[in-house]
Amino acid sequence: MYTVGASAALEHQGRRRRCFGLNIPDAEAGADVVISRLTGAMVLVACALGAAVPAPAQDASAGKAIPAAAASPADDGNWVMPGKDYASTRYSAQDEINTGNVRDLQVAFTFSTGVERGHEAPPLVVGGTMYIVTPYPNRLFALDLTKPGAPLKWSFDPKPAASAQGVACCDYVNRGPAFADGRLFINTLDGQTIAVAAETGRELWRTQLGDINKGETITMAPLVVKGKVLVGNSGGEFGVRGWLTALDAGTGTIAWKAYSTGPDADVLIGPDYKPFYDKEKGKDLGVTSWPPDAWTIGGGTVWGWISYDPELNLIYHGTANPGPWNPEQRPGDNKWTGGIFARNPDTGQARWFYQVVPHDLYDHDAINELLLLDLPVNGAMRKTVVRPERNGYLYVLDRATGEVLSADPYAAINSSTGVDLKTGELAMVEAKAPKLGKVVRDICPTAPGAKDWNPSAFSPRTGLIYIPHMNLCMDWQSSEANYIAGTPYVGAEVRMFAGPGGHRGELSAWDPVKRAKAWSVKEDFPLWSGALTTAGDLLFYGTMEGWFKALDARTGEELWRFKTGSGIIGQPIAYRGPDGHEYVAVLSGVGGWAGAVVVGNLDPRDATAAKGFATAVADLKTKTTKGGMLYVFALPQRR
Amino acid sequence: MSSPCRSAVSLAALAVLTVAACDREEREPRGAPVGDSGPAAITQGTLYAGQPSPPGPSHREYEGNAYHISQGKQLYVWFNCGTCHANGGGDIGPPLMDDQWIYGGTLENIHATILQGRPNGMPSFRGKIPEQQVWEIAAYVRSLSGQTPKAASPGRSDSLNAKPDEQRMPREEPKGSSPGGPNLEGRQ
Amino acid sequence: MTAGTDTAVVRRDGPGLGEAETNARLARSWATPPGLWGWLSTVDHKQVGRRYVVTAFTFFVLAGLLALAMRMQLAGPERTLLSPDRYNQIFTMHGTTMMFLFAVPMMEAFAIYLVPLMVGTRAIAFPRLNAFSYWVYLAGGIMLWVAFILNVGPDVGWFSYVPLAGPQYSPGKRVDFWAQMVTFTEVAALAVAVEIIVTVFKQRAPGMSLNRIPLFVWGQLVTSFMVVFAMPAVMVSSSMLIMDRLIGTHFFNPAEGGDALLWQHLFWFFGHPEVYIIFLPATGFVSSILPTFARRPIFGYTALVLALFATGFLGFGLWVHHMFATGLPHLGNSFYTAASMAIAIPSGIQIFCWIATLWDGRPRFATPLLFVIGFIVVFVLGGLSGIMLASVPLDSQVHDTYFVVAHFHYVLIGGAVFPLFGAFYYWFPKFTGRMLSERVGAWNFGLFFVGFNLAFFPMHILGLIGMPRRVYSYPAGVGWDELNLLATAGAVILAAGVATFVGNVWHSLKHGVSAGDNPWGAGTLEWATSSPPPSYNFTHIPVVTGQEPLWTLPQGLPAQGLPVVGGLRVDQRELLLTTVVDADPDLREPSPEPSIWPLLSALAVTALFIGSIFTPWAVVWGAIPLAVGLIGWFWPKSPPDTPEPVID
Amino acid sequence: MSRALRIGSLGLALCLALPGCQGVQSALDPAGHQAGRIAGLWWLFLGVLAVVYLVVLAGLLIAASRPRRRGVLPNGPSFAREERIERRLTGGLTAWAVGTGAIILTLTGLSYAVDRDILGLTDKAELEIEVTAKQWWWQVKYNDPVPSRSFETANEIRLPVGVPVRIVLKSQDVIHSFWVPNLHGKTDLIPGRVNETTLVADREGRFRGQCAEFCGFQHANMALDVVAMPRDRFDAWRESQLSPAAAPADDLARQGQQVFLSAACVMCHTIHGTTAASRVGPDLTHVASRPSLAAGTLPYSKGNLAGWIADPQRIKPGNQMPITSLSPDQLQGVVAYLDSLK
Repeated sequence: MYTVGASAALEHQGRRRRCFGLNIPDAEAGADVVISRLTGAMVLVACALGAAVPAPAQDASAGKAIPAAAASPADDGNWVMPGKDYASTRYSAQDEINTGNVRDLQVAFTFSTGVERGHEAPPLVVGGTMYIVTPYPNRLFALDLTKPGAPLKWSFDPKPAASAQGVACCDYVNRGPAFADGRLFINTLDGQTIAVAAETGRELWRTQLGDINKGETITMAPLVVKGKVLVGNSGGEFGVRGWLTALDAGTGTIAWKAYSTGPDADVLIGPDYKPFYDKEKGKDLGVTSWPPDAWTIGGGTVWGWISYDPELNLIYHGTANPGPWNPEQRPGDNKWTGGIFARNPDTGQARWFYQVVPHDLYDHDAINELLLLDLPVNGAMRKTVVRPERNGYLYVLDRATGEVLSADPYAAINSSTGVDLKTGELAMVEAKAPKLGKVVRDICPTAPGAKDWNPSAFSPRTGLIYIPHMNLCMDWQSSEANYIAGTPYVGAEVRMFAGPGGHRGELSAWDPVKRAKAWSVKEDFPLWSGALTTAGDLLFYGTMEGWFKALDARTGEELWRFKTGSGIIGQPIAYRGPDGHEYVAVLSGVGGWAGAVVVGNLDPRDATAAKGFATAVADLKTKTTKGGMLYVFALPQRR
Repeated sequence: MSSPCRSAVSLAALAVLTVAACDREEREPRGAPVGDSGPAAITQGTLYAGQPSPPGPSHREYEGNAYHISQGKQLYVWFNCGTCHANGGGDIGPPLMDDQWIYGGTLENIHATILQGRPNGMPSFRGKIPEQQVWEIAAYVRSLSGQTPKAASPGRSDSLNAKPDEQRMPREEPKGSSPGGPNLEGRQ
Repeated sequence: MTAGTDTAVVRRDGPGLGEAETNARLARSWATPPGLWGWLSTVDHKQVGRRYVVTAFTFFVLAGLLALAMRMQLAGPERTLLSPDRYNQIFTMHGTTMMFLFAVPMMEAFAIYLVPLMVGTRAIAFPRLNAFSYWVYLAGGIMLWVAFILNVGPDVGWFSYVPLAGPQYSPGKRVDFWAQMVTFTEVAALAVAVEIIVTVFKQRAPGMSLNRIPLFVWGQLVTSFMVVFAMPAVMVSSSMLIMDRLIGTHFFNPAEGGDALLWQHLFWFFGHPEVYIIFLPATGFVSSILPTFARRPIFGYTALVLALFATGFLGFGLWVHHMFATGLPHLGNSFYTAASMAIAIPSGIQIFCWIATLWDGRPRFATPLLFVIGFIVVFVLGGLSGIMLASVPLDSQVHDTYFVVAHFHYVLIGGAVFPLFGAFYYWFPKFTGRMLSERVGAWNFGLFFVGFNLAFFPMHILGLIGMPRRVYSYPAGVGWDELNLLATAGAVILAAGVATFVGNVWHSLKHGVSAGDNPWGAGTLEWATSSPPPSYNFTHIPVVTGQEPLWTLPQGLPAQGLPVVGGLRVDQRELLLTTVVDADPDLREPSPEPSIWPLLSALAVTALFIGSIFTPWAVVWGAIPLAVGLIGWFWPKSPPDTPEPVID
Repeated sequence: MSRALRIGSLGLALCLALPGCQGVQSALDPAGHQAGRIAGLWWLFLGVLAVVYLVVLAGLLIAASRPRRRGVLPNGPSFAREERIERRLTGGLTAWAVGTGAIILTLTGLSYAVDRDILGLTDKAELEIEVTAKQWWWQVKYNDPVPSRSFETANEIRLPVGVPVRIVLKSQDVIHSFWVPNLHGKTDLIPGRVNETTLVADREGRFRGQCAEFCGFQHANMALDVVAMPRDRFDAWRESQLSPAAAPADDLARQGQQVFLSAACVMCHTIHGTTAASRVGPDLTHVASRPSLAAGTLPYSKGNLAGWIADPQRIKPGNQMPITSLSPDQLQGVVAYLDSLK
């Protein structure tokens, strides 16, 4: 057991920066010890680096946002989890590629995945190996970065059930693998979690978690926390019951499973549960806030991002929309859907919960990324979790208590008027509430939200959060949904269109301290790719037409762009290669809900195709085609 | 009154011509049983060993009948066809209003696809949907791409206006791949 | 050609022509060509009127047979004579045919035939339009019935409420045929309404000032104005319906901003006045028959005319009482309660005047008068149950039940069909020159009256004890069985009554007693000419000196003793136009010759309307033959080459 | 006059002699406050208007049959209008018009008064029931502030006696009309609109309601049962409805449940406690506790249930329940299972 008591308070330019004490728990296996030690070391390095990094002068007066230190160790050049670190910053400390030289960026190598569906995953890089997981059929490739051209080291084919394609709501995507202790963990579309030896590609174990006949799939990227693989299901559009489960990383046995609906015992709400708001308190709200039995098919899946604060020993995850979409079929608050849980990773017991969208009206899953940042709020530094929410507000919550510290709109909103910080209630606009058998027009944001799953990035250098998001509005008509197991359970017809201004996508740089946009860049198509920011003060993201772009992280000025073979909906990463140089990698392959019109060859004459998304991006068919290709970029001098 | 009768008769004849095919208007809630649609009745490709087999009989009693197609449209919604295929534009499942038929576009092919399911995600509804309703749904699916007579195809629904209604859909001419070798291009 | 004051001089004879020569020349000028061509191209209002009568009566019999079929189905509980599909088509066809193809056209038929005669003119205004209206009406009726026979009959009620009648819940073309039938008949009705208004305003015989216009003509005039204001509402709504169904508009789609209740408002804005459109001409029948058989001028002429106007205005202010159950605001409902109740006052005044006329007269109980007495007995009961329906609470219980069925059959059969049969017996001699049998007439009345009351009175009770309308079947044991059987029995007797009438007509056409000009000793102008009247109606245009011109003649003088005006051409079709208020001679106006173009135009319209059931392009392509038809119709003719007009 | 009287009295006699007025679906046998007020108004209207009618008939009879003083004139009619008679008749007309107006005014006032009285009940509702009309049955939802205490049933409404109940009326297809004559007049259910009515039962009993607006094929067989019961029994019923469906008790029912869940039944129906949760057809969780089947078409019995499942298109042609091809064994099982869902 290591206790790194580096509780040093470092003074720098009149500003306090703290490296918090990090409590590394008992390691259960030898490999864990190594990792723990490594992590501990990284924390130390991070603290040191944090002190060394010159802070921008303009932030001298105000307090500045920093990542939760315990959750964001120093960059070792690897990229071991999709969010880069437990704080989900997607920030790389590599600075070889910077604003000065980025215009010289070139392709270093490519790799075709052989799959033509939406590639939402980031590659992972551990040591000298890059790991890529494809959309269904969820093949896993290991590329040897030490060799020229990064040849295939091994590949692994989990052979998931083909029928699972029929119950994947929004393309057969996969949002990435996870690495820990020499193991890679992937989820397959047909509901399995599989552990593979990172070195050889040998299957270690596989656990069937979801049942496609109930509509359950798994598309999320697992997160490994303290020897447990955290996995949640997808299928909120199929009347599944959402859950998050922890599997033993070594054996694949289920350690705990927390449902998002139902009795407290199933939700793992016990004596530790201390929510901030009264509306989250009460016995068995997961049952009583639903019509009878509706919670058994009530959604609340956990298909998005999980963050982890080692200091508080809490994981944070969201729960998705309640099912069906038609809200009139499920009167009540529909606990515990559409909210954020803080749980103890060891037991799964809930610590707090905040329901972002009680009685969700618009399919606003609350599963987006959760950035763990320490922020000055009203003069005091607070440990917060920051979430650009689907409903168009950027929420800042106290991550210890679940109190909402602020909620500011970052996109066009007309369906709600704001969040009451005293009660945590979101004030909805009655005129925009869906009504059975009536088309409610011009609702902003849409069902996929102002921003969907595609994660933001945070740069401690600029103090800005880079949010790739959308600018769409929709017409919505509720209809009665029929539950037939294995078929969608939706009850809404939606058609979407460009929001105010006519552009459909936007990348906003948000200053969480000033609670305002620093700058933003408009994009023609909705942004469905993740963002990456680096210490070279660069911001990388991709567009659905296939452009991969580098922007000046401070000004938003576009410095470089490259046209990839297909639209980009993946998550770019940056790593330090075995040769010591910095690389930027991204998967190109259009798809997902936004790209369904291309990958499904949908007919956009039907405004409700792809739940309304197809028509909104009908011209995408003329801009890009299907593909599945890894692009890795580097500066030219290396060659 | 012979001349008025004559005029009445000629007018009537005109009307008869205009409303020809009144099979369209029958409302037989039981639905007529349609012959075998098992594996023997359909092909999924356009390649035949030897001489091409003659096509099976056409089932106008379903796809020429406004009531059956309309029932099919209702069932299409009730049985969640529309949640995968949208209003024909496709979503999880492929679009049904275009000119491509992955597993064949005849009424029998569609009937078989609904009953048997298809490997890449189409669930099997065998035993779940009674025979006559499957025919009705299949007939409606054909109306989505204008394969059924215009006068029998549904008009707009009392709901969100997603697309031109079936009776105004231009008839899509299925391409050479139909009745459909498994042309998996872009489809499940 | 302005008629100088000299032409308006009252005189007995034409300058150079004898009576026989005048008649011969007039007959030549106003002749309809012989043969089929003439039959197709005629513009004679009497021929067209007769066709209207025969056609509308045919539809009456057909719709009556449908009613019998329904009563057979409902004779007992849970009978399976008719499938629900067939039953729904039948009750829809019954209502539609009775309202659109029988009642209104029949009233128009009498107007077309009688109004020119009663106002003393040679022809109806716009005679070609008149012929056109008949062809259009005939085509609409045939279209609907052919569709019905081919199992494409509408099945959503004569009111065709959306969304049931909309594209989603009424697949196929059944409702479209209904909607286009509405367009056909309303085009016809509007045309006739315009003709009647112009005829009454501009073609009255000299001296027939407003206060001398026969009450029948007043009734038809008010009705025509009601048609002009009410019919467009239903044409618009049925066109909206067909557009919703064919080209996907959203007038009635609540999801996309339309409204299902919009249909009801539009439909009843037409539908309620429709009742008065049927009823007011019938009051004209009554006001014509009563004085003749009471042998006394009508009592309360002014009150009756004012009652007509009051009814005509109020009739447009009550439509919401058909919609009390739809959940409209209560204050609004209260207004319509008051308006619906208020219309009882003019009706009450009319009833009083009629009874008073009878009271003070010396009645002769011929068949027409029997039917008028039957009318009062039945109609008053229907009117009183109408007062109940005007009350929101009572309506909430009896609305859409058999009580309402009973009510409106009492009002419509009582208020329109009884007077109509009276009118048949009354004017049959004028139409045909032969009398109907009085003895059979008494049987006809007896069977009709007893059968009617037996059929419809029990329905009041059925409604009160819970039986809703438009059901193809009902369960045993709710207590509706016996009354339904009774109603069916009544329906059979009623049908026997109608059959008696048909038999009477059939027999009398061949073997009836010859009638003479004025068999009843009536006082209005139509009796001042021969039976049936000549193509030119009157040899000389009469001059009117009172409400009943024939009764104001010196005693013992035949109708030919009427004062007349001269100065109209006899070698061409020419009319005398008079001023609106005082009917002073004003203008001489040519009247059109027979033409085939109205028929061809009607056929073009028919093609357009039927085509547009199937494709909106029919409106575009159908406009071409229609344009050709209209160009032919209105092709300017050079003035006739007769330098010396021959006048009478 | 005599004929009309005869007809009137015949009608009344019939009404009283037959089970007519005292019916389960009769507006003249009120069992609720509103229906009572309306029936009272009805008898009042009937009385007043009957007198009016009799006066008219009497006038007509006398006018037609009174002895005449004048002889027949040569040319028929008399043209001489006697001023005296004209004046008298005009006076009569004026009196008649004024009288008619007065009666109309009185009746209108009475109607308003009853209308207001009925509406007064709207605010006093203690219970909310949402009724959704579908072709051709009634979906009935008992709402509760606690969502999990709401439940659904079909084609039956149970009410506690003496408690005003708000009925929220919706439609998802065409226009229907909700009518329980023994309790209240009708209110339409219109797609795109939400209507409300209030019911209160003054006495226990089972009443029949029926759709009163033409709604297609099976408008005739779209009825519902309204059962008014004492508060305690109502509460007990409510609790029982809240529980999920009983688990099948014997092998036959177990087999029936399997058939239900794997055959076409599951595509349309809900049975709480199982995976059947479709909303096309009625909720069957407690189907065996209902008084009737197929929207009041058949009284509930095992035999009727079997007959209904075997061939619903014979009993209710055109209704949305299809003919399923269950084997006799399967049918027996399904019937046994459904019959166990009390």
